[in-house]
Amino acid sequence: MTHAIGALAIAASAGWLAAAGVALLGGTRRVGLGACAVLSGAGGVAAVVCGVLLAVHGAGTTLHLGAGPVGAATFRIAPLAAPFILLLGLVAVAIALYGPRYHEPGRGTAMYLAVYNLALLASLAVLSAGNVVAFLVAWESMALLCYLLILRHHERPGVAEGAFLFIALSEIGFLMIVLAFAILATQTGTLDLAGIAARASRVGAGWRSAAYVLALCGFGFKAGLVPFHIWLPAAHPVAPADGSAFLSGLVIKLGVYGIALFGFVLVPGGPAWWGLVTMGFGAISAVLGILYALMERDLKRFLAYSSIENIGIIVTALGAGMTFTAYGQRAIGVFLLIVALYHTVNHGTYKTLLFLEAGVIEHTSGTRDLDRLGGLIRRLPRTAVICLIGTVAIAALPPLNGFVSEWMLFQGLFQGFRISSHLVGILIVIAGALIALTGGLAINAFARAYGIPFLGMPRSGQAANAGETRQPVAGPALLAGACVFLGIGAPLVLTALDRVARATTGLDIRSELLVPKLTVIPAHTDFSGFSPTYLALFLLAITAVPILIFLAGRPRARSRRPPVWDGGILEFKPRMQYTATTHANPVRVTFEPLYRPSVHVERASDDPAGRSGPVHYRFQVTPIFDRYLYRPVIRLVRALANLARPIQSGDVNLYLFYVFVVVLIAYAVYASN
Amino acid sequence: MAVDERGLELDTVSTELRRRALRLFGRSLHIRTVDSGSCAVCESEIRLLAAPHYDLHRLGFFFTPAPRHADLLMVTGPAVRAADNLLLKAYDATPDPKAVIAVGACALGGVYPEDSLVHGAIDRVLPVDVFVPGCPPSPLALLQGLLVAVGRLEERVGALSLDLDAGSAG
Amino acid sequence: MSAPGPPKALNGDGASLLPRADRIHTERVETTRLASLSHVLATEHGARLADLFADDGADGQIVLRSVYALDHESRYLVLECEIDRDRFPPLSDLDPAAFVEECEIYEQYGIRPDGVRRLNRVLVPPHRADRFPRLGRREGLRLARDYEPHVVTGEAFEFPFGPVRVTGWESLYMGLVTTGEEVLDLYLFHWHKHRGLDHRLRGLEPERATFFAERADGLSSVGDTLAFCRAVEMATGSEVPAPAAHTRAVALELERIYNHAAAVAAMCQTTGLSVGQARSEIVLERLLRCNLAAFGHRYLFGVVSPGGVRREPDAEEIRRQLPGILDEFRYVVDALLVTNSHVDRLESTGIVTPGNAHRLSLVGPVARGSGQAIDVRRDHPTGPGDEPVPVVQVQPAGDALARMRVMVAEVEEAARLIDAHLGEAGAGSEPLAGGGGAGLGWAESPRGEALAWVSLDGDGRIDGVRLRPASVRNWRAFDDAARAQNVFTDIPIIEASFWLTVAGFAR
Amino acid sequence: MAFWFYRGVRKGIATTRYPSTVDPWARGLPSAPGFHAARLTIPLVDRLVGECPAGALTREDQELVVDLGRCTGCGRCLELGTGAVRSTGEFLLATSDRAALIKRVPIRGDREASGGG
Repeated sequence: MTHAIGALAIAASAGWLAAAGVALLGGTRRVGLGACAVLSGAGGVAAVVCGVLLAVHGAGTTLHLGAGPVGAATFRIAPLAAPFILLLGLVAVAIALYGPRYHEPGRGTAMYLAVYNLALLASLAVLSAGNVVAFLVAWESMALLCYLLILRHHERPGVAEGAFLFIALSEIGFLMIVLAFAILATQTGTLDLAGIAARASRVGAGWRSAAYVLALCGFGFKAGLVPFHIWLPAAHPVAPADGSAFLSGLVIKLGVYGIALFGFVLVPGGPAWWGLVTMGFGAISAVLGILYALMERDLKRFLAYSSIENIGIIVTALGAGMTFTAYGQRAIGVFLLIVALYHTVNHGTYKTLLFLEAGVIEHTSGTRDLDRLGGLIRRLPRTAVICLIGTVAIAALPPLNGFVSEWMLFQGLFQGFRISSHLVGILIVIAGALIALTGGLAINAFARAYGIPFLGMPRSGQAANAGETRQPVAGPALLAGACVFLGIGAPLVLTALDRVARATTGLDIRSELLVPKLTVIPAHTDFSGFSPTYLALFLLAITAVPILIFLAGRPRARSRRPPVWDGGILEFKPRMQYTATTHANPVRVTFEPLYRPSVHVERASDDPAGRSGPVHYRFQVTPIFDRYLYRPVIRLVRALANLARPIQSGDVNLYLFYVFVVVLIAYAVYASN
Repeated sequence: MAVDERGLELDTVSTELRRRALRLFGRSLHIRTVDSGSCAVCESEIRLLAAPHYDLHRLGFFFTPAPRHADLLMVTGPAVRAADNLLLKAYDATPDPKAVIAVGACALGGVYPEDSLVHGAIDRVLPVDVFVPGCPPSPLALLQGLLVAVGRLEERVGALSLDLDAGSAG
Repeated sequence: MSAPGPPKALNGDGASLLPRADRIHTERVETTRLASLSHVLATEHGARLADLFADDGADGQIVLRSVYALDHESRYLVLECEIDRDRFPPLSDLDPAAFVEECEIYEQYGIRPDGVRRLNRVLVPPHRADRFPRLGRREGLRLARDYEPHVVTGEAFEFPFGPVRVTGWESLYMGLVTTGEEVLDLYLFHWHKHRGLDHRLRGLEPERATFFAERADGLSSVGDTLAFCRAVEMATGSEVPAPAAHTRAVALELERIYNHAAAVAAMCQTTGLSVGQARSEIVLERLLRCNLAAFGHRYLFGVVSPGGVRREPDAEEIRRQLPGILDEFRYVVDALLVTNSHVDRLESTGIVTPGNAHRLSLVGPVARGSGQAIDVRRDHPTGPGDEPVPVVQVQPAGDALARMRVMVAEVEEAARLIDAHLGEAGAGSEPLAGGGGAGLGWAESPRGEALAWVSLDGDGRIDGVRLRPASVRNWRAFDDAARAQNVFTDIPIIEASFWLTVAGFAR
Repeated sequence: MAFWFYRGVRKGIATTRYPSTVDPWARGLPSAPGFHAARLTIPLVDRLVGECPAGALTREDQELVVDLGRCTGCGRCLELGTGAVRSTGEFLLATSDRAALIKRVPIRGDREASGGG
């Protein structure tokens, strides 16, 4: 079995490598795109199977590859990576199905697809890295390749800025990750991850904490935790649709993987405050993510903020799990780890779906601005159905996957009372309350994000002329199917995740997770429980009742369908519909101190004569992290750089003089010893 | 038979049928008012129907804001052509069976002759079931119109003779 | 204003051009001087632009008339200006109060103010513009698409309300431009109710025309008809017998009382105080019955006629019924003013600032609720000379509550006036002196100053007429009031507190 | 709110008893005009027709045709035709039959005058 897992991983890598090559050679022709997609998809299938086997088998495998300058690169596929590898494969397959119809053949596309397939490979390398060097090299390659992905349309406005923000924050994060690994490597004296994990308990508490906090922040940059999140809304909209899908569906999950790796594998059993800090980051990210999402008019920026929210939910689960573990509630701790992994897969599935469909909407109607869309349900019916599934899933409505994982998260958090410390218990319940607020706002946000573009009348000519012939369907449809399976098939998924958790933490909670087989319970038999499968059946049944009644009792007399009553106006104008902003207006008013909105109104009637005419209303949220956190830092760096400017004259003789002085000082210091 | 601008035939044949159906509404009939260019006085009298002195609820009539929920349209004004749209839309939006009451002398052709601004009478635009004359019709006359519309009161005008000498001369 | 005599601008040598007794002065001015004159009038003489309208004779010569009220001198000043081109000097640049009238002139005569500003659609419906009869007698009038478009951009939307609205309220389209709660702007379309009365009255004899003038705005029928009849009387130089003048005053005050009671009832309806609404509607109904008993019509139609009155009041009935009704009204109002749920909704709702009220030349309770002491009964008396002068009720706040307080105080004042007039009121009508001429008439209708301008041809038939009910003036402040930091649900309250009619605006 | 209730109760019932009985105040309402056929002459009718601003009166040969739907109850015909025209007091004129509102009154004044003479 382990050999099969290794072979599949190698097959996936080979597939993606080959796909990159084919893309480079044949990406200028449609056939080349197809071939590349087939190879990439095959690699994805291999990765999916690899992930499933890994989870089911519950044990990893190790590969040694040649010797590098700092030692051999070891690759070890551990069970913790199983959900991530599965997700990687799923995203790869969906994008492979989607890509050929989305991209036009050409040099840019050829380069892009090559980079993308290499990025898949690099991601797999991150997930299967066995030692520090392999991990760091893979991580940095992944980051650089993603940077290139974002730069696909570098000539367009905003792309360079978005990509720069991505790479800049990624590098800061990378620095922290390097430091975290450096601390562990020096303190344990090994570069092998398994070795670090084995000896971590002997490392001093201070070093361990430093390493964990650095890792949390470093991976937080990639995952998009608030306040490290600002690259997401900048980079996502400018990348191609499948690139954004890959970024949100998978790349940010690598940050989650990193946090889980440190928190549960490399330095497990940390003190409670690690968990509380992690949970705090998560809960705040979740609330702020969805609050900013609600104010967003750009569909892809909206989805990016929603990703921040979901990462927040996942990290809350991880942090709460660590806290429970620290207080001896290991079963709930493991349960919450399972929840985090489950939600990771779920979010990867539906967010990829939504980003891919956002690409379809942008292609067919030429805009991502919600206030220029509308009525797409008539023009893009297939997209509408698939998007509806994704939206219901991400809004955490039963019976789809988002509901199951969020329900489980709440069940975990609400058991805060089992912790001996009242303060910590209350903190956990507060996190639960914040996540509940997030859930409520998310329903609002996704009702808006689905309702505004799909329902009503088109708000622009482009939206009115949209059509979906020759638009990709299979990729998003596959993901929609996955959403349904992950929801209704929750018991199966949980069984697999339980094996992953058992292999990672050494505790099997299957008997406190599934009774009897189809009912999910939250690690304690006396708390609560529900069965996603029966719920789905029940929902289907109660939906069938009104349909049957309607069919049976259909009126025999001819009925008349007059137009909607509009008060007798001459014509109904698209501008008489709720806009995206007005839909979120109650939230905006409630959270005004947070948004600090700047409002700009121009209207003909400001002329004091009883005149009426055009009205223009613009509303902007103050980006508080950008303005009050990053700008001051940037200003400070600039000021320091300015201070250093006098010594940078550009004169070669002066620089030689500097060298001379430094050498002199070095000698002096050496001599004094 | 009135024909509207879209060529839709507004059938007057089934008027009797509709009246019989309205009778079935018995003591729960919902009214929507439409103003097609009145001088605001008919509106004032209609508003007073709901006031304590007349209290049309005791007779089972109710005002409703949406024609979708209405059984009966009370139309005032001389059917200004600029208001065709709202008149026809309101009529269209009212579910069958329905009735139209033309309220006031304007609505019956009394004040404004037909010209390029007004139709001059409601029955040139919509099939009217009950006519309530008066400028304005007093709330009592309006109540009578409503009761006549649902067949709960016999109309009196048929038997009325304006020839004051008729009795003695005959 | 202390200085009597004509404005200096009109009269270079400073000599008195018109005797103090003249209540109207008409002056022909050159097009080029119009703008500077109106500037001087507004700034130096405190003149209020009461109306602006055009008229064209059979020869097609368009004459622009601007009517200024010199309230402190008890005079109206009519500036007549012959327009030779398709353009005329834009008065609204100096005096915003002229804007709606400029739009009307453009719609009816095809001439527009100079400048690049676009105009608003007032009475010509967009979907029937080509088949629409206009006042202008010029053939082949075609309007350019010179209207300001009503487009909403950015993140707001237009919430369509109407034209078919609340039961028993007139057809009026309100486009509420909103972000969900606050009202950013308000589009009002009145044209659903335009019956072309100015158009219809042409060629009629004044007596017959009165029948239509009564129906321009049925709820201020007496005020509007009185203004019209006075214009006719001035045009023909007729005098009204003193008893008839007193009767007119009685009818006018009765109309004011029932309208203000109706406004109070409407305010209760819009603040959701059903009990208060029912109680004030009882008062309203009793007032209407009192009207019926006094004059034979619930809304006082057919009382005023050119040259006098057609009916005399039943003084007995008024004295018998009115005090009791007013007692009940006071009782209701006292209760209303201590009902917090009512007062709180009215307070600081729909504020019209004194500055705006002045700038837009508002009239009636709306102006008086914003600190403008304007009342043509006091400022431009017309009666036989011995009539009691009303005390003008003013409130400074400019909100809906201020308007309600003004109305309530005016009911008391009206009752006092009725009492004073009733003793001398009687029937009587002088036949109109024949012949042509032009005249301006005014009256303080319940909604404020109603104006009418009439020109009669040689046979005594109407050649040109301009009816300007008070609603025409005051609607223009409505969107301002609605916009001032109000939310959606305040709009009906503001509408009730303005208590205007669409019929009066669209006529 | 309680004092509103108390005040309302104290005032008693204001509601009309219509349709059981017609309120006495309503007798003063403008109502349909009635005509003494015997006192109508063609010149008088023509003057009445000319005077009616609502166009409710027309003459068809020897008959005065009154359209009660158009009548606004303004009372001009009552003033003009003193003796021949007076109010009928009937104001409850609602009908489902538009034609029922059109009344014909024979003009008998001339005939009787000529017959008598």
